[in-house]
Amino acid sequence: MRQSNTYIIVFSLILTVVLGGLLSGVSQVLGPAQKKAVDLDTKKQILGAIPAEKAALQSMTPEQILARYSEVISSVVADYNGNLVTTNEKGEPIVAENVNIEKNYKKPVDQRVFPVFKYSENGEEAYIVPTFGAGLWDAIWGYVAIAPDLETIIGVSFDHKGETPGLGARITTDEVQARYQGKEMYDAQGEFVSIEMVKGENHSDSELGANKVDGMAGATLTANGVNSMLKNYLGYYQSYFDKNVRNANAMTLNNN
Amino acid sequence: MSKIVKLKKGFDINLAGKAQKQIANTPPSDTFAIKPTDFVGMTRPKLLVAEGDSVKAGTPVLYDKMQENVMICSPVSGEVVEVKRGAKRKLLEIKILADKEIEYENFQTYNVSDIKSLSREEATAQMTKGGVWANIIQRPFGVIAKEEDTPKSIFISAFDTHPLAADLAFTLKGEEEAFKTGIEILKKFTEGPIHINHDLNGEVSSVFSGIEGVQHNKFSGPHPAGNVGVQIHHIDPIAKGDLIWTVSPYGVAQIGKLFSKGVYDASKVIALAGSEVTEPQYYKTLTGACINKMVEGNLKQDHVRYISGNVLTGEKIDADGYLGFYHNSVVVIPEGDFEEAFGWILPTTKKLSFHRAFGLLSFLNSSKKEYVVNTNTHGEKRAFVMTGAFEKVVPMDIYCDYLFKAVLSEDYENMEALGIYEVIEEDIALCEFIDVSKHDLQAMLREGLTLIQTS
Amino acid sequence: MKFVQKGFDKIKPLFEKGGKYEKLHPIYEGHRTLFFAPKIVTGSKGAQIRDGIDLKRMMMTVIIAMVPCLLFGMWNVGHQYYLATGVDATFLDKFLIGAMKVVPIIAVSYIVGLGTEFTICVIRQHDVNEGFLVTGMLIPLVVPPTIPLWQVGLATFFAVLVGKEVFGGTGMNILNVALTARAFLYFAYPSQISGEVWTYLGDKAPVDGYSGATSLALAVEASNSGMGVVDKLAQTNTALSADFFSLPNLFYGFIPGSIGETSTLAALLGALILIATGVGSWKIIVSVFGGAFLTGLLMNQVAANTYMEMPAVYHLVIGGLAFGAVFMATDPVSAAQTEAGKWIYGFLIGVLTIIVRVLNPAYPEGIMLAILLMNVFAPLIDFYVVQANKKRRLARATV
Amino acid sequence: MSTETLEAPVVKEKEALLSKRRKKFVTDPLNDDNPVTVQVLGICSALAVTTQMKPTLVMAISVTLVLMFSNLIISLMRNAIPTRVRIIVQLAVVATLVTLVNEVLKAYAYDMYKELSVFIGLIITNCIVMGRLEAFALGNKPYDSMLDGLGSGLGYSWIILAVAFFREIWGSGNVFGYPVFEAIGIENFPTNGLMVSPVGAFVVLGFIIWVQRTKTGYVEH
Amino acid sequence: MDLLNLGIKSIFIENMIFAYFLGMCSFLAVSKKVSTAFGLGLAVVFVLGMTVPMNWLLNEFVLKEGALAWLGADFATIDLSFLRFIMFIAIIAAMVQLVEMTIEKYSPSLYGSLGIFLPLIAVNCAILGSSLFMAQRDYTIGEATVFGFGSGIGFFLAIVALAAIREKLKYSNVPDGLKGLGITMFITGLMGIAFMSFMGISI
Repeated sequence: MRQSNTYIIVFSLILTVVLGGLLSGVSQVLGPAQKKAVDLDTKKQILGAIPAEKAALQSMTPEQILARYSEVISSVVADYNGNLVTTNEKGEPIVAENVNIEKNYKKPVDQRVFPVFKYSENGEEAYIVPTFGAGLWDAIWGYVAIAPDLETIIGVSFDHKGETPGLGARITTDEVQARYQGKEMYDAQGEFVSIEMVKGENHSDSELGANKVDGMAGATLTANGVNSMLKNYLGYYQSYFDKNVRNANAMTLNNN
Repeated sequence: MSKIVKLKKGFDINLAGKAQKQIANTPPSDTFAIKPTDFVGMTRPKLLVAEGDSVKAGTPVLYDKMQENVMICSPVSGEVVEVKRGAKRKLLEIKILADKEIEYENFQTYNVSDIKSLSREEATAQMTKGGVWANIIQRPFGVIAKEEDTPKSIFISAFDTHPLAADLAFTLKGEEEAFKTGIEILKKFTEGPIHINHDLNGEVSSVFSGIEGVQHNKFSGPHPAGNVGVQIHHIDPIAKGDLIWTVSPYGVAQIGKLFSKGVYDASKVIALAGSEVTEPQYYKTLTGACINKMVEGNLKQDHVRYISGNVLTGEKIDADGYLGFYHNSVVVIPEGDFEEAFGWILPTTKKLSFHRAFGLLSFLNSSKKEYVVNTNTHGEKRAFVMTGAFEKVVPMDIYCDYLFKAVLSEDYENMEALGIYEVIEEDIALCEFIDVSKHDLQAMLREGLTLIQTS
Repeated sequence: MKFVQKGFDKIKPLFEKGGKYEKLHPIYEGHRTLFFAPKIVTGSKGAQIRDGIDLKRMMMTVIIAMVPCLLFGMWNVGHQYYLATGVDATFLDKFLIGAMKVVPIIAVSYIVGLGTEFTICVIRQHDVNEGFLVTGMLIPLVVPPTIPLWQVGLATFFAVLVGKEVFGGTGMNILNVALTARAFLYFAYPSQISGEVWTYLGDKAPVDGYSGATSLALAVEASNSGMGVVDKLAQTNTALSADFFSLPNLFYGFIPGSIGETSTLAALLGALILIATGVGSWKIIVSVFGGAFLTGLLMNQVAANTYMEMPAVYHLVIGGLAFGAVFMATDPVSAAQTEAGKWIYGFLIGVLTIIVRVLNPAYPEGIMLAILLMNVFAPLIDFYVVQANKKRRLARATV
Repeated sequence: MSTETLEAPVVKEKEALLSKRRKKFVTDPLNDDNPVTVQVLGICSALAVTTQMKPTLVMAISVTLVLMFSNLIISLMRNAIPTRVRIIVQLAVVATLVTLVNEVLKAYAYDMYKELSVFIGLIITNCIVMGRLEAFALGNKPYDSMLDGLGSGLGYSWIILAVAFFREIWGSGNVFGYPVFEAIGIENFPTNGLMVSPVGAFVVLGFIIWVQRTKTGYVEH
Repeated sequence: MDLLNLGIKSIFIENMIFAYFLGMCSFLAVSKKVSTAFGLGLAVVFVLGMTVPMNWLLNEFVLKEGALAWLGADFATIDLSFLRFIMFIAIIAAMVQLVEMTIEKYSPSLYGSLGIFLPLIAVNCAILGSSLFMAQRDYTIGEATVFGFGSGIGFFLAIVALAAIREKLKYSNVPDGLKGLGITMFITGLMGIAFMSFMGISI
């Protein structure tokens, strides 16, 4: 009886229905919580680019973080030419927080979209932009907070998939990220040069100047990856800054 | 038909104390012994005599319960004076005090034409009863052949390349007829050829040259070119299921004499050699003879080792020990049981070595230089390190390292696949000699052979 | 010598069965056999005489072959030190400062290694093996002079324990033990051994324009910036000496690098000793060089980056290729053990070395990883070589 | 997979909830019959996540839960499952449970969800789970099966937690992310990169097996 | 070029065994002899090469968020990715069954050598793992195929090399507590070190 084909088919059907139902039920129930979790994760990363905020994040509950985010961040999305976009090619609205930088990275540069997160808190302002690139082994990414002068770096937060622990992986440490604070991405002549991490460690400040940061011993190749990531992405955002910030008249940040 | 095989691999060990080609004039030994341990694979010897029995030359003394027809016979006539047993009552020696004149058991005699018409069964019966069957060794395994088997060919090596080996042509002088008769008898046992293998660079002795109806092959190269196992490998290799018989030239002659003279004639010419012998030369004696008469007063010093057989495959015996059944030489070399200060590093040209590692300068000596080598192992036993050196001293297409490892891990399938059927102890004796990690490889191989044989 | 012998005899009962230090017998035996070849004689059946060789002597041969590299390395550490600090110095000065730096590394390697080995021998009650004699010397030669001593110790401990003893000791290991130590350092503490500054400077600052980078690190750097490797080498350290990284200098080894592996010449001297004594397989040495050179030529044809365009002959003299080929690849335990296998094994080491060098910007030193990788595959190569032998035997049977 | 068939003895009177026999279900796998070190099961998913203790703990809890409940469910259905599609049914049940775990993590512990990535999914093919279902749940009562699952889960958990402990402390100088070396005053503890790489996992597990088997005297032939 | 890169990466750098510990159970259990390891390895290459693209299709057209858009605009918002595990494992089990039946029918000799391993493979973590990685990394169909075969070949190389090493070690004095699993762990670790040479190679 237990081995008959009919029994097996009926049994399988019942099992499929029960398990499938169970799973879709659960997925329905948990759906909102999951969306919130993804949202929170992105927002934490964005806020983390501001050193002061990063310190505060540690002791905040998810709700506080989300509240804080909507309080201090407003976001827009620009295209490669610096024009603001609100819908994708299918006509659906684009939300800056939902832009997947990694997927965008796979497209040709001029078809990517570039989210900008504007931070303002008690008169302090910053533009936070996402960056993405290839490290030594695998992807690296991060957020860079730029002061309203559009030159000075307020802070960065980097992350990586598979850099060498103790070497390239040091880009996630506060100590290395702090090196970027206050550096400038324009040289004395006013040319865009991005910020370069040099080879070798323990250079003096005078040696480094405003456009360079101290390197990580033994991790020159990861540093090279970071350098080209910054150069690329900070470069991409120049047209946005030109069109929308430097020409202040075009400022139309839609409050989120 | 005949083949010429030139071998490169191998190593000639040139020892001091080669036997002069003269036969000593020494009174014959008083006592003789049959040692069941001489016969490889004889696990359950059954004794046919007791202490006090008198025997004739050719009287059966024992047989193996696994092979009941094959008799091991007394080499002399006399009285059984002692049956020596070891641990677990293992039969070690049956000592016989010899009469002045040897009395022989009588067996049927045949003339040349009789032998032609002799059937295989009759021949077998006479040989097994007459104590000469044990001369026929079967490959694989190197054990006494079974009467009912038919080998695909029979091999006889007419030269011996072992260090200090007796010159076969010299020891067999005058046995031409007996040898010829022996070959005629052997022809009855195989459909295939009988191979007689000569030294390419030596003169072919009259003992072997006149033999017809057999295949004469020539071999050149360092030891073990004279080993019959090596010769088989190059002429008629053994695969699983194959059987080949090998007989020593002496054995062939002994078989011949059993038929032509009707007696079990155990007399043989042996070499007494080695660096510690004052006058190394040949002796006319009998199988199983006590060596005391030969070595007495003939040594340079007395802290020595007496070896029945040769230095590579032989057996340690006492000063009053007995010559082994298959052996035709006794070698005396110094014992090496002393510590040598920094012996593992000091440069020397005196230590014979196949290797040329630091300080082992023997390769600088002329190849004619004769060495005095003692029994020291020159190092302790170590884990098996594969150096690839074995491949250089075994002129066969066999990966000895792997074979030994297969034996160690009792891996039957691999032992078979790696060619364990093609070798016995003597073929890999050089490996044991040159082994850096000082393992007893011959014993190891025998364990493997026994495993396969009994599985 | 008699009195040493007596001394040993006197304390012998302590270490024998029932003695106070019975458990420490391997240590006693290990020392006694260092002074005296033991008085063991052959057994009663089988070969009654044995070859004059033993494992100690074989290991010693390898150590002696390493002496040119060691001495040159000591001198070169000093040489680089004085070059970098811009001070003139005599031969002896250079040698002394090198010795001061190198001898402690050797000492740590031997003390830790032998300590580990002895401890395990006591625990497992087996004889002390001489395998570490060679390993203990190899480890110092493949690390940079700037290595912290505790790292040498830890790496040695790891290599002896995990690389060798867990397999049952000398002769059983699968990876070359010294390279295991080096790889351990490489992956565990990469910042000290990544090849950027490998010159011992003491507390002095280098002179202007001095780069302590190794030739390999420079090659990678040149390749990354699209500059010709030879040009890059020619421009580096010209302030100190016009032909600092010239081909002859690379060959002689007057360059920064691991202590023992800068000089191709010294390694070749070692190769001569190893080949003459038959302790090292000439097949492996030749095929490593051959594989590397041919791959270098092939890369010249591909020429996708400037490293690939570097003349193939440079590959043979930069980095540790020669040292690795001569002393590491030939380790009989971890190499291929069949003669046919040795050709394949060596050749692939050469090929992989160059591939890792020119294609893998992360690891400038290809030879170490190439040898380790081929160590892993050596048993497989042997397996198929032996398999072919078995097939030949089988084919014969069916004829 | 071992083929033990622990047919429940015919016990009529009610057995204590944690009788001696039942206790053994839980304690045996901890040491003498550890699924990882003795039975050589479940190593796949055991090692990948063990660079740090936090994700390892999550993994351990997940595996234990999946083990318990899959054992329970299969045991409940053991008389209804057609033998021919037994494996598929088991896989389906396990996959469902694992999906549940995955969804819950995604909703409430997103960091962990990201960190564990595909390895939660791979619990499905963890041989311990299938092994226990085949060897135990198919032939035993639900409550016993659940205890058996708990025991195997705990046995698995302590091993991977031990591996993670050593890898995290030597590889990052932390325990559960807490910098212990800094806390006791050792600044700049030189972290060992090999411990963070997969090699570290193999070596550490090798040592744990060595110690554990030496203690229990278990020898594999 | 990208595909070649991915192939090399999946064989050597992101080796299923040495980088992700996947397929360890069969890796440890079926590596005592080279001949059997060879058989299992081949079977894994085969099954991985089939199932990863299959699962790709399933993921692309059924499971992914918005994957059902081809059914009509109404379906475009459906996200069935919570069914990923169960569907993937079902496909794998079915494929293994199918492969087994096909081989049995058309090549009995191949079946003789691979047959016994196929049932083992359904629960081999490397198979499911590859499919999950494929989904997570958003590979294209070409990448998925290369990745599937590459991972299989990586597993194959690893298990055959391990088997050869274990055959070599058959005679060795391994401490009791380490025999079998323990020593294999160490070997695998050391092999992992050797495989690290490829980390970072890009063509």
